Amino acid sequence: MDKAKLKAKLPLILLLAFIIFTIIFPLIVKDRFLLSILIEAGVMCLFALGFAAVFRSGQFSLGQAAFLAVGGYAGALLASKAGLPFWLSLLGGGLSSAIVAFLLGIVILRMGGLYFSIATLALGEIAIIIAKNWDSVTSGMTGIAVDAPIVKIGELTINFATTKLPYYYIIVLLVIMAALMFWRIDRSRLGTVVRSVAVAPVMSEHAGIHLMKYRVIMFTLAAFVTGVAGAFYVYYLSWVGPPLFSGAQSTVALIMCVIGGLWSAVSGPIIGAIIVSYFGTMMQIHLEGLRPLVFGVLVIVLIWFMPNGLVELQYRFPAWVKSLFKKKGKVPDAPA
Amino acid sequence: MKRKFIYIALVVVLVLSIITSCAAPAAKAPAPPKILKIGSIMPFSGPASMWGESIKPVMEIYRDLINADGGWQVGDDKYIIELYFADGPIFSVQADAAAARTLIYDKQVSAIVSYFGVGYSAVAPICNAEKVVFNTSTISMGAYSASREPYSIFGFPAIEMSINQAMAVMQAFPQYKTLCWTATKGGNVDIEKIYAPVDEEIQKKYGVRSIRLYYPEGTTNFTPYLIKMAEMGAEVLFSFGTPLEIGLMARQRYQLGYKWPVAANGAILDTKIVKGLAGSEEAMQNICGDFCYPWLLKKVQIAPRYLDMANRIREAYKQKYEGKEPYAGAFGVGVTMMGQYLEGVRMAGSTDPDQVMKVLRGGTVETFLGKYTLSGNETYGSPVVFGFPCAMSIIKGNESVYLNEEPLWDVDHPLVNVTDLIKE
Amino acid sequence: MPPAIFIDSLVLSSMYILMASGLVLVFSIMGILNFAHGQFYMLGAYAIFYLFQQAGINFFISLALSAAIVGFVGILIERYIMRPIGQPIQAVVVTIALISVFEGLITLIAGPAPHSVTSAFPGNVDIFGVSLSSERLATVVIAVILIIALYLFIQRTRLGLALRAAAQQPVAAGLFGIQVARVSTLVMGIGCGLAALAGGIMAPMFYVDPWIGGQPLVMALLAIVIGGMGSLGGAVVGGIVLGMIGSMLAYYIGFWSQLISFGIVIVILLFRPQGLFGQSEK
Amino acid sequence: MPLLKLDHVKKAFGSLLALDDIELSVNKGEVLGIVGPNGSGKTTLLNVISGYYHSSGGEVLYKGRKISGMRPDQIARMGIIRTFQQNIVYWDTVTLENVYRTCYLTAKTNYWQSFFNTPAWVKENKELWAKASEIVQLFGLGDFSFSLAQGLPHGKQRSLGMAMALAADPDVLLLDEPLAGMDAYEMEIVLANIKKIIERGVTIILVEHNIKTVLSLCPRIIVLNFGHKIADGSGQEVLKRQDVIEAYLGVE
Repeated sequence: MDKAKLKAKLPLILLLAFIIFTIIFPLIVKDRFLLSILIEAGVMCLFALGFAAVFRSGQFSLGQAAFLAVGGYAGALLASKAGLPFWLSLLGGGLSSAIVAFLLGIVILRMGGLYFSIATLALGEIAIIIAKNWDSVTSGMTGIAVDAPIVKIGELTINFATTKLPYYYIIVLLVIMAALMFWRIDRSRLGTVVRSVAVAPVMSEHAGIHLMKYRVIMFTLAAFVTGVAGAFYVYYLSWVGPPLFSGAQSTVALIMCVIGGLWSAVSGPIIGAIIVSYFGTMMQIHLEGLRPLVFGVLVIVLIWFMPNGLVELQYRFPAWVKSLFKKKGKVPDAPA
Repeated sequence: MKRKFIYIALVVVLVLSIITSCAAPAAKAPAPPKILKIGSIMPFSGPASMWGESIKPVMEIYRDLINADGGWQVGDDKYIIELYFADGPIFSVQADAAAARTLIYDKQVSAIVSYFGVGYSAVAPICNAEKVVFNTSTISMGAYSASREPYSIFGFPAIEMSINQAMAVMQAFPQYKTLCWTATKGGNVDIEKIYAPVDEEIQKKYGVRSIRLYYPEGTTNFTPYLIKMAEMGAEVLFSFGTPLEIGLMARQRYQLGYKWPVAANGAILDTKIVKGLAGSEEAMQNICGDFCYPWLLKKVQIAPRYLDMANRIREAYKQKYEGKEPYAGAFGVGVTMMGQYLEGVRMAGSTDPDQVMKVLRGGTVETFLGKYTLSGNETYGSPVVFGFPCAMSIIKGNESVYLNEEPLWDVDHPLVNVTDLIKE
Repeated sequence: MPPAIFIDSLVLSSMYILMASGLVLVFSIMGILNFAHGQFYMLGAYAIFYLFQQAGINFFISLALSAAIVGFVGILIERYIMRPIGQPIQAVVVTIALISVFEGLITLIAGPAPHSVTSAFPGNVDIFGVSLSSERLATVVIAVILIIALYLFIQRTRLGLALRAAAQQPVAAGLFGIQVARVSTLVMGIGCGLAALAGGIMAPMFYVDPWIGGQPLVMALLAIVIGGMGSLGGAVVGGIVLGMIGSMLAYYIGFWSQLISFGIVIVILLFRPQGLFGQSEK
Repeated sequence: MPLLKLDHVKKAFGSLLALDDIELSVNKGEVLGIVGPNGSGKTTLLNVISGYYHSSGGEVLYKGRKISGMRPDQIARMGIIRTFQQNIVYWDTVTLENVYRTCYLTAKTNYWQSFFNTPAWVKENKELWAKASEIVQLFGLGDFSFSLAQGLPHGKQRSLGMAMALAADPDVLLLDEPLAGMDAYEMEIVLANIKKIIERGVTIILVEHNIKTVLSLCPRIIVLNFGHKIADGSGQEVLKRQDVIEAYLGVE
């Protein structure tokens, strides 16, 4: 086989290897704490993917956590009040979040740039105030408890309360599905159009692109994914309440996207989300009071050296390795 | 060149941190014969970290003193106690849950005590799934259900206590008849749900009228709310806010020319901070708050071994921290909630969580604060009233004066003159 | 309406205006939203705590010193962190990271416990038979003087002219010999100094802890959106509107005023997507 | 029936009347030059036609249909494409893709086909790229196909702007000062390109400051001054008129 072909296939092979690795990983490493971090990282992956999708349509949303909340509450209500099964509640969470996003989007996406950001910030706060005070639906601060699903497949009964492994596989599946969707969008005509809208709105509009349509599409899609993530997260924690969805999470999503690399639609947010949630939790456990300082400094340092995010490493790392070997050859030459 | 070194350093740091974090659970010390592991989720980062930082050392001293005595007697065995702390900044559910998981999965604790964050409902399922006793405060509300959570107990009756405290304050100031409960709406405590039902009872029993006013979260400027309260006829404020909010409320009330008492809920009232926030000697008059040194009170009966231990803890603390007195609230939440679990283990004669819970549910245990009776009810929380001292301190002049609790529901003893209560 | 409420709304307004004008200045020149603006407020409050409370320096001198120190910190950050990074989104993330850096650093230095600052203007004064806190009155007076001074600086001085030019036409300003990079460094300093002043005058009235910056930032963000991004007048109007809501409306409708202050932003943006005083894009 | 008709179009900014009662009709295949001193409302006129501004009064008719009040993208999809005075390009990508993106306007397959990469889309996509590449070559940008559009020299960016407009297969092309800020060499290329477009039979409205260029390209010229149309006719006719000369001399 020729080298060029192999090289072209390399990313695909690496991706497949990575997916297989994620699938067998919990079977080899039986660390339940790590598993729980990975599950939360998965939720954050979906969240960051949604955030990146909105961002890449040229809008900077500071209230994405509100869609996590809408999805979470919808999922919890569908599960506990309507008694829907797990899968349908996830879907319901995503759909209701998407509907809310669509209705809000056609109104607030008219605002440009920073006005939109701050409007979403305000909406996020309003969502939390509503969640806290709409007792008849959200039960205020008490929140809604969600029973862990019990799935029966033939003879096999999986009780989600006793084992967290199913959650891991479900979130991996969800992340792969969302990643595939956003990857396809990014590579297809829709993605190109959305990028055009983001980088040169006036130009795009005069080239026949209806700005609002594409902004709303991306906002709604992102909200759908975020809503599914919210519903899943609520199932995983088996409870939903207002403190879950603080506005600060939206800025965390931004940090994740930038650390991973904003100019890649899929790999950047996913890498960023995994890195930030893993090290964030590790710092919380090991550093305690020092955590904010170390976290902040690390973020700044990372951005300083890799302003385009960790995805940049795929170009930088091979070049770096090469330069290391080159230098070694050069050193004896230098004195001469 | 320079950049390269920084990259190398960065990669090394990343790799090292991955290794250490993965290796941490694996590298366990060889276990000595009998060990009882207790975990505690406390805020060590974020705005509440001062409470975690001041409670932690007191709990550690208590652990050290028990271990110095050869361990905790359970049946025929003596257990060495190991105490693990995890950071749970009280406003982050995710962080609380992560803290609970690391305590349970990595440290393999058999109980989590003294937790008071907002993530109760996220932590409880983790504990209950792993049969870890979870001792929390009734203030960390959530969707509690006795059937789903057989291993949750509410060892710190913050809510029950606050009703008693409010009544104590009303009786310390008999000239006032209107009590204004105030809190952030949708904050930690839903005062509407919990206290509205007792309004009538309070009115009947003490002739005290209750009114309510809420303010938004994060409020530092209480002026509009205080003026509104005054118009509603408030004479005593009972706040569920943080000490910061109490102090600011007291100060702004004084600036507006109101002299009402401002009372605070909870064991987290550090008088020094409140005094500072109130701004001046006059402004801080009539601030009432919890004070968890019940041995200072005449009325409270504390088991001798606990009184003894309390004094030893205070001694050790003073030695360790240059003569400073340990933070009073640490006896209220930290050490007492740890003690309740230890009492449960002693009484059950085993560390088996089922046995411990059998003893604790509806059982009566001795603590640093006196005798506790935990409810066996399937209802929310644990109305602990018998013997719970609920000491209030009221700032008068330069010193604080203490008065005893006056339980609302069960024991009906008359209020003792405030000045008689301080032991000489 | 009780007169105390009126003074109270002025106090809140002046805090929001000082915060918002700093934020607007930085935004209009550098094109980025400084999310760590609230932390400069916090730094200013701590500076007052150390200078005025601990060292016993005169209140006004320590106010000036705190503005200078925090402004210098802002300049350092602009010069050595933001400018090398360059790209706006990355710079925004840096400001978000700076929030935890400052909070963590101050926690490390001063501890997590809150501190209080003695009032520089204790007691009450009687005006037309109404007893008002002299501390609050003084705060309002200082804030008004500061806002007027800022206005004069921007409208009447050469430097102010350079600022306005750089804000409106960075490229053209560059051609006319205004060093935009230097101006943005300066503006970062002024913006951070303003935040520090706001923190400084509010510190004796409220309290000082490492987390006090969050609320003022959110209010300043709302204020600049209500007023219209990029205009100081807008920041003033936005600050006054929010101050009124935070105090007067709070007096009439209680805690729902918070919902109103978020809601009003959305309502205003729906009818005027560029804020009350913002320039329309078209 | 004229292709494009402006009927008493007014545009006011506050109290300033940028366009006052403009009457204009353009026939299919016509090349119309709009000249006038600075601030006379030339660009405003283009903005009103292309939908960037809503007219304050009167209406714009295209093929007998009222288009004033429509969104720019609707107008663009009807076949009226404009270029910009400033250099606006998609800065995130290369020259070729800039043109390719505008080709989308003519694509027949829908987004779903693109999402699932159906054979129809693959086939059309190839055609679109070929078309883009052809237009890029036409405008002499072939050497820059794969360099970032943002980094192109000024003249090339202007050519790119026109290439992008042409890629949308316009019926009416509105050119807003295509020659502004160019050196003589670049100007020559752009002029050649405009001539190429004219040869394709596209209706063109050219706004230009440089009256010589307009004369060389446009058989018909209108002159604007302070928002009024003061002349309409062939180049020779227009230049003879006293008010036109005054308008020009008065400013320059």
